[in-house]
Amino acid sequence: MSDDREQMTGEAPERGEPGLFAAPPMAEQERMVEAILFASAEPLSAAQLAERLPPGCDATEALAHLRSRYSGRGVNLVRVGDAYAMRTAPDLGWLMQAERVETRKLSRAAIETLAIVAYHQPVTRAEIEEIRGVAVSRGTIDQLLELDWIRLGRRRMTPGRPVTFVVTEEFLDHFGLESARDLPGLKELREAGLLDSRPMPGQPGDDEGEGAATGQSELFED
Amino acid sequence: MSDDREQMTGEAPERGEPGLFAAPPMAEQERMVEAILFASAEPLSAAQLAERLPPGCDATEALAHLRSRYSGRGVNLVRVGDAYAMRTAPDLGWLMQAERVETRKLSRAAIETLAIVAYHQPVTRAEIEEIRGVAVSRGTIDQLLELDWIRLGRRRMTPGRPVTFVVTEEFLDHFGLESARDLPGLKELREAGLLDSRPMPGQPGDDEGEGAATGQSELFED
Amino acid sequence: MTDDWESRDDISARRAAEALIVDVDGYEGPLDLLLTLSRAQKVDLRRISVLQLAEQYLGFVEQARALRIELAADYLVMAAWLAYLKSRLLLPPEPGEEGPSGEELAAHLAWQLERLQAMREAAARLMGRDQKGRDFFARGQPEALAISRKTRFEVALIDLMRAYARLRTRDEFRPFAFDRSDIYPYEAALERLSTLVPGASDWTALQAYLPEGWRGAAKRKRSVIASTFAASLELAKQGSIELRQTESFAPLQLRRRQGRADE
Repeated sequence: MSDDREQMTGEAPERGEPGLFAAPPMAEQERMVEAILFASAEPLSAAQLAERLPPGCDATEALAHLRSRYSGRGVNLVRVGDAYAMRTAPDLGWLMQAERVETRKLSRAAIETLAIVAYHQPVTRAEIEEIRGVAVSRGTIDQLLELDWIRLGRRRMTPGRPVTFVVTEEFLDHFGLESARDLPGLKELREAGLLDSRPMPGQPGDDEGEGAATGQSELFED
Repeated sequence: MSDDREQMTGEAPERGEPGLFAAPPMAEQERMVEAILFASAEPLSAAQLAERLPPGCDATEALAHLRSRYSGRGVNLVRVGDAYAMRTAPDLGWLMQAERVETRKLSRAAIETLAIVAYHQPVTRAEIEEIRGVAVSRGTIDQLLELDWIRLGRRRMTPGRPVTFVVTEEFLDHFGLESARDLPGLKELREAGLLDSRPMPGQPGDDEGEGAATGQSELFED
Repeated sequence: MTDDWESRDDISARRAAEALIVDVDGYEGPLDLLLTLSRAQKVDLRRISVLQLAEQYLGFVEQARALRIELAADYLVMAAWLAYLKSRLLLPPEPGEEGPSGEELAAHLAWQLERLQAMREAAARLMGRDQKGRDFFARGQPEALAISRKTRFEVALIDLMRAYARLRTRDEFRPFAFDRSDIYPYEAALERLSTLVPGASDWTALQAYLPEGWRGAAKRKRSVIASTFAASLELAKQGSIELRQTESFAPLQLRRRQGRADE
């Protein structure tokens, strides 16, 4: 309230359009963006912020101010896709670890499916199956949808008009990516030594490729 | 990481206990407390914070620094009972339409019961009924318990050992109170004798009354 | 008050009076009704005339009776008590009488009303405060905290990239890579069996030739049986061992080829 008054006297009000007030001073806009981002349950784009600010505000500039204000702090303003969110500074992640309760591993099928969606989006179920070489169970897709890591994209304009899957902003957020394009390509993976196809020591399940394992047990059943 | 190194050279490490590092510099402690408080939706006490900080940290001092850093910002560090939390500045509430949670409208009986518990705590059901002049319906207490605004206090040491009700930290948090002592008008009500427990003249059964008076003074002792 | 109502022909007043009675359900008990009635006196509750209030209340109860409205028992209990209070206030106390005076009782009632009023105002002030979720807000996206409500799926970017790398390179590497730790290769079985055969002069079950460490886990056992069996076939083909089986599904037995040692 007091700031509203300040704005009225502190800055020259735009008298051009009657009934419109001048935008609040930038320091106040910054406060507003700070509060909105803090309270929001999801990252917000500059456009979404602008919608919620009084007319005449410059969300982008306020974001820039806020970003530098929080730079080096315990919490940072980060960009997530086209949106912005407050996040714990990466170097303090360990402070949050004590709270990590009941973590579960994602199934290999789910990880692979997720990876394929991320690298090939928009991608149809048939394409995922082609790349994986095995059928993708409904449960796997459902789990990823439930985790809000993938979502339905536009239907493919081919016979049958199959649905496609794309990754979500939540996915980018979780994996610390600004966009899916930031995922390293095959060449970079190779350079990083990730293309070595030998199983990682102590990596269970690597020799339990679904197809192979099934075949084996069938063949040598006691 | 860089701060760790800085700490090693910048401050005299405590060599007394082998294997222990010196506490991080205060600026770093402040960052840590900032990160933890931002990450939590619930208020955290200084003790809870200290548990999560490296040994040797002074959570209370870090909190004081942080509080002044955030004073006047869009987000503030507030005190809730024995705990601390980050909350948006109340003057910006109008920006948060999207986040507004529609709470069930409380009945007049529930609101009055809540006020009675807050101002008279610890208070028995019989005392609530005496003040309101009507029976307290089961649903009223249940609703307040469900909202986590009241909880059971210690049993009154009078015949029948009736249970008592007190307000919770969530209550303080919800109504932006630092402590139950900050309830509006509390001092005036007490001075006017309106928080006393006076038995009806000539009525013998005032054993509860004595208990009530004791409980009160315990809670609101300055 | 009662007289007022009856003397006046004013319809609206009459209606208001009836509304008051019919709305009896709207009151939260006798104390609530007394508090409402006391407002008519338009004075500080501390200076309220309890006698006047008692008369108002008794008038109200009488009216309810006249209109044949059933009042809850607690309204009648209060009426009886107020009638008693009224008599105590009006009559001088008898000498040597026990119990509290009318004034004491009246003061207590006034105090009860004042306390109820105070609590109502406190409640209103409380609800008028800034409230969480309405006027101020907690972090909308709290990060993983001690709340054990959710199962977090632990997947790092590296897992994703590894999975993708595995998928994309499976085809080009699979035919050549021997990446299974639970497979006992045929070549190894052949080499092992060849070295053991010279000592096998008696019929011995094939299982006896399985290497240590491969006899337990079913998966490994299957693999080693298969490769050892294949190796035995090869050695039989070469003529260095003999194989026999007493009946279908009976254990396979082998021994060094007898003739050869004699030659």
